[in-house]
Amino acid sequence: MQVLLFGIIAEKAGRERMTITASDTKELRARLVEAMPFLASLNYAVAVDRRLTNSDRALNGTEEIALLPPFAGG
Amino acid sequence: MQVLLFGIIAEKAGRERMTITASDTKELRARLVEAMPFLASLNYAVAVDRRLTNSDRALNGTEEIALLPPFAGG
Amino acid sequence: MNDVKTHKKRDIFVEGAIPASFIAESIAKHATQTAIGGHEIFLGQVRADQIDGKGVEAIEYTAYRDMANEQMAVIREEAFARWPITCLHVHHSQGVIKAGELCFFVFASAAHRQPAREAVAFVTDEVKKRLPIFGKEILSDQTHLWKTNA
Amino acid sequence: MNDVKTHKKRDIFVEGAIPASFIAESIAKHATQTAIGGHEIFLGQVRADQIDGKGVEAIEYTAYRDMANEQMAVIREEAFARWPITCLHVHHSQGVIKAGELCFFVFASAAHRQPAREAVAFVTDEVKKRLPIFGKEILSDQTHLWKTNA
Repeated sequence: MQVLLFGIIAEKAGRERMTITASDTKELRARLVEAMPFLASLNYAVAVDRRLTNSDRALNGTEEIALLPPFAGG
Repeated sequence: MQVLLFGIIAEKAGRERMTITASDTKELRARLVEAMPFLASLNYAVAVDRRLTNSDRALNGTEEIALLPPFAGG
Repeated sequence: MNDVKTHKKRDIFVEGAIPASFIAESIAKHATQTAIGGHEIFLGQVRADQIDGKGVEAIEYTAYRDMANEQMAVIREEAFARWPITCLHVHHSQGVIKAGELCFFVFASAAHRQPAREAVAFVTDEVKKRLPIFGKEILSDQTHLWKTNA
Repeated sequence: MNDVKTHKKRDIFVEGAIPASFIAESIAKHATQTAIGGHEIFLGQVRADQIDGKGVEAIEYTAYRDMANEQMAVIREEAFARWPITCLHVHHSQGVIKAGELCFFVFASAAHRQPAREAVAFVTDEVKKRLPIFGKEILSDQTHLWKTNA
């Protein structure tokens, strides 16, 4: 599925989107750290379809995933 | 001494200032009600030299007195 | 009370309504003050209240101008003593202000939003309470009523 | 949720700094709404903070725009449900905003000052907390740091 990268994560990854395959958010997080080891030391949230995920959930592959570093608006 | 009238008091008195002689604020209030009987039924404050008077005080005749109906700024 | 701004003699009164362009100019003047992180503004607008079936068309404001400016200077000093604000600007209309027009402008700036917000709330409330300003509400049948903040 | 305004799809993002003239136009548009008695406004201005002896020259804002607008719609509904406000307008900059320029504009209007004041405080705080907006602080030596609201 499509993963959108923002802020310091996009900067460190050198891109703004990537594709990851995972059947749930737990697997997704593991795959993301494999693809981007620097994530292990960063503070970030995962959004699924534009909502923050608080608990693990299944993914069917059509979701829009986003990795969000700390917010800085205002 | 000079007495400044504002708002509804100026309107009812038909003028914006008058002269009253009084040796303290208690006498002043009595003279004002004599001069403007409608004051008896109005809610107003007395300022001496641009400060609200909370208690009776002597007057030497050089003070600037003002009669202030309820405030409506803002 | 080291801040010279709190002592400068100011006249808060402007003749007639406060134009939106005046507010824009006031905001734009702060662009050089790069220690500012937030501005908070309150604007009072004359409301077309219905009173006994008659609409308020305008308010004619008069003031005991010298006392109002002295009271404002005291409120300013209190605000600067209580909050780390960079600037505070207050303007109030005199004369006839029509419904929909602006009659009151309170503007505080600070490094952070909380002091600016609290200072504007304080100053807005205290101006309404302490400044000898009087308002004649002019109704649609050309009668009038005296407004009070109490 | 009878208020159609709370449901209209809106995009809060503007390219570049928010000009003071835009704020004036926004205020002036409310002159026909004579049920309004007070407007409260918060403006965020980019602050030239000193970080390790280097000054912040600008902040480059980026956002997860769709999610930010969805979150904003939720905050709007919460504000309209909690306070009797007439209007609520929110704008945020994208792109490079220099120190001294305005990047954030929150504007609420109501019959009385208290709801407008509280709604602006709430919306300002919640936007900072809930909207996925990211800020790259560009320093005087052209290095940068990532700003966080935490």
